Amino acid sequence: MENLLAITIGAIYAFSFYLLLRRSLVKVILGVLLFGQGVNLLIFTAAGLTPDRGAFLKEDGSLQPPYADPLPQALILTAIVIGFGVLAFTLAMMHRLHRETGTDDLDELRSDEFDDPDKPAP
Amino acid sequence: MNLLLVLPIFLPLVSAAILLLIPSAKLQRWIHIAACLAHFAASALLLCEVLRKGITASQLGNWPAPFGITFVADTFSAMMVLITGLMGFLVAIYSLDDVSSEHQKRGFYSLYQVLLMGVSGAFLTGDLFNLFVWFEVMLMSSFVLLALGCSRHQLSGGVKYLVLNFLSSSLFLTALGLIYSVTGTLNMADAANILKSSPLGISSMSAAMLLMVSFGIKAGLFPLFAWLPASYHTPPVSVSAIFAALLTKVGVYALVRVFTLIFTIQVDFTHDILIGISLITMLTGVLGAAAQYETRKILSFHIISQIGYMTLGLGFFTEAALAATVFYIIHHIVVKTNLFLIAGAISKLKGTAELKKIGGLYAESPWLALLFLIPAMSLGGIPPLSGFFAKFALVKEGVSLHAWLSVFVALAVGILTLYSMTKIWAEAFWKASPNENGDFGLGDAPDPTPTSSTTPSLPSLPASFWAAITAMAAVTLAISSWPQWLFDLSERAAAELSTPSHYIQAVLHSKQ
Amino acid sequence: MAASLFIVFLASAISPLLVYFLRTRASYFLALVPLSIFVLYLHYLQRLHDGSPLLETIHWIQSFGVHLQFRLDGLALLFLLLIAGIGTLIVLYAGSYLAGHPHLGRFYAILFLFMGAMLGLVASENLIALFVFWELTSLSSYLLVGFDYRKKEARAAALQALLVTFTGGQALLVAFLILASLTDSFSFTQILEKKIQIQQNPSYIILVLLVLTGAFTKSAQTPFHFWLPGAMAAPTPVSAYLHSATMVTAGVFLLARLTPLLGGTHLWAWSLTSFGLLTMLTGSILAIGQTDLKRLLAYTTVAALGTMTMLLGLGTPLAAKAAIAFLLVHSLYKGALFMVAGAVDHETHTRDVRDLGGLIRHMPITAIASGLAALAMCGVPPVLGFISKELIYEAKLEFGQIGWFFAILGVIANALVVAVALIVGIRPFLGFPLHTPKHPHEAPFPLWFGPLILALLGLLFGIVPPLVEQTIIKPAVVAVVGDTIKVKLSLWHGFTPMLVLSFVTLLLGFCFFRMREKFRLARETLTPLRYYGPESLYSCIINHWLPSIASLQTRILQHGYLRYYVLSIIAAAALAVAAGLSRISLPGTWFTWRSFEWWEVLLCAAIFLAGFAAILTSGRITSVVLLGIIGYTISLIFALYGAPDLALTQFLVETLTLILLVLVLYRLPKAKSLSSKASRLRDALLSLAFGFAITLLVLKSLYIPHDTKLPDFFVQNSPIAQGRNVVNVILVDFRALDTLGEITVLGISAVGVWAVLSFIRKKSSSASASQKNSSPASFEQ
Amino acid sequence: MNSLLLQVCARITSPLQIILSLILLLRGHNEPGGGFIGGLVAAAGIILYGFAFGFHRALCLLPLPPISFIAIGLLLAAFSGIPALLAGQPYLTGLWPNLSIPTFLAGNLKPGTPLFFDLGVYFSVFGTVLLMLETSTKNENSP
Repeated sequence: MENLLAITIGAIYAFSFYLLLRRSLVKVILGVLLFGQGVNLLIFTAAGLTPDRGAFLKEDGSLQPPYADPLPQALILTAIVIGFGVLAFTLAMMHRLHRETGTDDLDELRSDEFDDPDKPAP
Repeated sequence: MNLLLVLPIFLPLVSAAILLLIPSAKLQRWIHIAACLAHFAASALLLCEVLRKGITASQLGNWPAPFGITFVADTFSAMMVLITGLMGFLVAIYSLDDVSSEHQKRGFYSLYQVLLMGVSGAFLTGDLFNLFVWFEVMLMSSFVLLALGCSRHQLSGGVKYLVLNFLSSSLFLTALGLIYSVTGTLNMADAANILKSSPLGISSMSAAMLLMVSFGIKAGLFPLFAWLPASYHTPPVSVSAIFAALLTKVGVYALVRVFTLIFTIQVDFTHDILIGISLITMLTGVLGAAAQYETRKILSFHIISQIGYMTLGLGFFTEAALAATVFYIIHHIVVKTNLFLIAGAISKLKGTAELKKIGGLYAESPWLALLFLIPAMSLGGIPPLSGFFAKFALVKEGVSLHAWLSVFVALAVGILTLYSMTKIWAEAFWKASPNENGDFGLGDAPDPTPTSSTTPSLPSLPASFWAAITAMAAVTLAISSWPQWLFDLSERAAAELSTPSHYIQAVLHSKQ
Repeated sequence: MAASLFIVFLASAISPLLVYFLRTRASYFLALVPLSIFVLYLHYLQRLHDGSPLLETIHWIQSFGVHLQFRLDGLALLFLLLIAGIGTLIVLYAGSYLAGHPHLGRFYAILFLFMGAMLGLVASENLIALFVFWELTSLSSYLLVGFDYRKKEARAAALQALLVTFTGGQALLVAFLILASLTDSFSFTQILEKKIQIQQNPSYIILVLLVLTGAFTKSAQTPFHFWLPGAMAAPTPVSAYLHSATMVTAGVFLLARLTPLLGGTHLWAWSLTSFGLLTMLTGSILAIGQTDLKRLLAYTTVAALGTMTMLLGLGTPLAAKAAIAFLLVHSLYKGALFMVAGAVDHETHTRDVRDLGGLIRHMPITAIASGLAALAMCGVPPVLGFISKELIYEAKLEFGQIGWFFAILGVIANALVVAVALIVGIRPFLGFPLHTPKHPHEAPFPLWFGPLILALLGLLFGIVPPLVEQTIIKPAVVAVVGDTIKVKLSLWHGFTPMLVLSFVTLLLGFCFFRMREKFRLARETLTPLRYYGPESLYSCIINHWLPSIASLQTRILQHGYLRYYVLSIIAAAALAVAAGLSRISLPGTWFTWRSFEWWEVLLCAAIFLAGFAAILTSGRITSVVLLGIIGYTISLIFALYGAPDLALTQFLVETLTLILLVLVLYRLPKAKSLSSKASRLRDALLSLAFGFAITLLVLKSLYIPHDTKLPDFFVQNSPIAQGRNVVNVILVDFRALDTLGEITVLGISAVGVWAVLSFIRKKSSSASASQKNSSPASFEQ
Repeated sequence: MNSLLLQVCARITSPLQIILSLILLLRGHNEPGGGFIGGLVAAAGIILYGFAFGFHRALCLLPLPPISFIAIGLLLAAFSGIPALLAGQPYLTGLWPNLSIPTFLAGNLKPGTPLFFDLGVYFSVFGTVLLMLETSTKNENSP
């Protein structure tokens, strides 16, 4: 499974990068979302998989190995929550941007940074 | 000690929460200032403590390293926290009259506090994942601070800022996952211990490179800096000033920490790459500034260029070069923040900081002119101001390492930096205001009618502006006049950085 | 030394106040500062005669051995006396010249800053201290040249002077650092002890080149001579002080100072003599065609600086003596003539020599001063200028044939200078009075006092050379040459070749003077040649190359397209990973076979298909749903591999995310296909490349089993933390700080969402101003 | 949205969800659950009520505006580490007073400082979700 997941993770990275490279802000945001999930899955996989056995102690406080490494889980939990916060804010910002400018085409926004809107992209 | 180490994050967090609860704008302002002052005082005490007792660590939750999270202050991080506190306090004063009441209503002060919290946390933590969390705390509040105001430019700059910084964070997490998978630890000192003594070090080289890219984005290295000039000129001045002071420096700090502590097994590879990138960063930054005519844009590009100097010292990777880097960071933070504040004062006086539309400030506001000259000439590296010593220390090390190309680039960039500073000076201060009738020279001969009488329509600057700008100029002058004390600190910091065993010892074997 | 520096800098700080309260009268008080310093060093001169140089050290930067070390030897004292002495006269002069000027206070502030820097420079024993003062002179020169800041030319000239001298300064800094790295010290005396080591080191050549760059830019040697005439945009007192008597001689000072260390080699000798001669000729030839009083003088200054450099290059004791004597003479007469030019300008409001004549009737005292100074410049006996010129010829003729060649070149250049002296110093006062924009009167006392004193001193020293020969010139020459030599000056040496040369010079000079109109015409016809000169190179760099490179680079790097920023970052990351992977030389450690179940394939396939569909579809809601599928699948994977908390969280957050996404995307228009096929292909390839690299990295990391000490510790210690759900215990206890940060991020993001969506924008001026700031039209190029 | 079925549903399930969330919070130390999940579930309860009766009315049920929940949650979490400091131990050290409170659904409860920390998480997550949804839906209505 790890090998399969490794390939899957690579694919998620590739998909999300492809989305991040689009002109439409919506696609970029979807790329952000997907990227975050790819990273989570990477941490989960890279730390090693242990089927079915969560790190829950028995009532007497003992636990026999093998059990799933709880640390990456905690890290991913934190990362998921943080990613959600970032995504929510990004959406809000996009909403506001759309309200102010009426577009989600990032190329139309570049003039805010550089003159020469007519110049073709390099 | 336990207390002092957490105060720099605890105080801003609590004040941020309280500020969210309090509706009264006036009370908010006072709490804001008081909280920043307290943060500054706490960070000053922390530095004193570190200077007295050496590297100190606190095992949060009382779980020994590497299992829990360790907060650790060595001289470098304590210095960084102190400068954060100082800049936080001074920019907070400036912000009182700078941001609109709508900003204040929408949580500006809370966000500002959280920014300070995130930055301080990033400096103090000894845990890689915790570093990521502090990065996010800092970034989240900076996202909001940047977008607050919601003008088209802020938002479109903000989108770029956000997406690129998100990329940085995700690459960081990717690297983190790989590092955990290889070493089974997140504690930096522990990771250093594991990696230095095994082939694992080499096999985690990709992770190291990913970290370099991730921190490089945050620090604003070539070719990853695009988010910075795209966004820094858009928010209110106090926001871009505190950004300029802290954000990129957190990236530099992280680079320094990771590449002096953890990844030092293939210095000829990683650090040589750093040198190359630093040189290009210096050049591209300064050339970017040469193309700009808006004060804050010029200054933004200069941040990038100066970051190159800092990472160059890291790339040299000798004790003296690291000391130069530390000195450079501190000097740069003070000077660059001040320049941003002055740019704000110029906009306040003239309605814009667009160099082609303004002028005449030399006659109208001589004090501002003087206060501008101090940081500007310091940035340009004119002795005996602080920037000269920073560059001097670095170039001296470059000469003794026979890194001629680096020396050449560093000095050439210095010349171009000075050129940019004189551009601002000549355009904003010397040149006559475009609304006056062009060049009517005073002539070589004495002019019977003094023409410098201030026009009555000129708005005056609030006292808070003067206070912040003057205080920062005073700090610059203090560093310039007595550079030795800062060099002492920097050398101490560099000594600790270049012999990580003390740091590792302090983290892994401290009692608490 | 430090005390006098302190006083000067203090004067700089308080002069605006003094001027504010006392107006022009402040100049009398301020003049006391350099005067007292002058007297002080006259006293030191006596002490120097009795004993060794005075040393003084103020510790500054222990880390680098950079201290304010001062060492007053003969060379330093000569310069100190010139700076303080002429400075006194200039301060007086400026008070009258700029009377009523609104910025007189600032003028004095900068002037004293300069004076202090200059005093510190010549007295510094520590090379870095010297450099600090060196750069300070550049900075104050910048501010002074740009004193008429409203004039565009003044600003450009100021920038030019600054950039040229600052660039040279950087070279000098490197030279000093190389010296320090060879000798481990910045102290000149200590470095001097290791002279042989330095001269034998391979970096000696670089060292010399760097030092020469520094000195030549400061002293306006060809090809850096162009900034000096431009600097004439400064008020005349500044020109008289900085650009003739003091700052420009700092380069010569440096060469003199370093001659004992670096001199004595062919490289040193040849580069100094050849550049000196070249500069001498360039300066004098360019001078003769000018019509502006100050520019005429400026170019002869260039010529004089070239002469000094050349003499230092010759390197004999005699040449050093000639150089020092000439330096003294030049400072006296050039200062005087500049002040005269200013006085004339002040009284007539013109500086064009073609408009001036017969001024002796109106300005007799000025005329006397001017005439005497001009005689010194010509080298007519019995003025000191004559003696120095004889010395120069004598020094050259020591070298036989090549010496004669130098001497002939010198005669030509000197003759040109003589002609200029006549044009500037004599001609405007003789002949018929011409109409000038202002009817001239005798200048006020401070305007003629300075030049008169300087001119008279030149005369006095010429008649009674012993006044200076043992007291001032000899100690200075000793400092340059390094051992004691005999210094004897006299007016009459008998009939010698030198006398003949002097006579020829004067004669030729007079001829040139008569031909001055032809020179002016020639200059006008030759003006186009300027386009091939160094000045146009400078302006090309500053005005064309730099801006176009900068804007080209900005267009490439800071183009404003987010996706290309992302592209460059991904490319950098891919490169970084590849570079990292390339370091791993262990073969066969990439892949271990692991079994998998059919449902695992299904899960991965679901992610694949959904992802692939998501990037292909143009429907927003469709792609959101597809991403939702991926999220839920991942949640399932978490659940299957022992992470129920994670699965639950992922599930809830995914749901919440989908709700938010739909809420926001609901109203946006359907996505168009915006990118071209080629760019999509490129993006796809790059994404694939990076995805592949990530897969490799994961496989690689899976190959290495890691230490499980952390999870083991957590499991064992959870009972102490009173919990059985280890993940939760990690979150709230073992790593509670992470969670604290996490909820801060979350809370702040909510505040952000609220703030951004409900922020009410004012349509006030400030908002529109900020819009205007960043409007497209406001960008440069 | 205003279907009667939904309203009845909401009236019944919203309080249940709040209770469920508390159970998740309290048992989180031993079983899957915890402050974050609890907070989300509690917020979901309010959201459900909001879909049925309008967000404004739903928020009126709460004693405080959402932003205050965030602030209080942060304060709770931040201050839960302080007792340890007072006891001379590092920040955020878990302190477990020797008593145990029996609860009906979540087993015996030990009120240590990590519990207060988790409660802080719970509150801030709760406030966060509500604030986000409140703001986004408000904008739905007012163009």
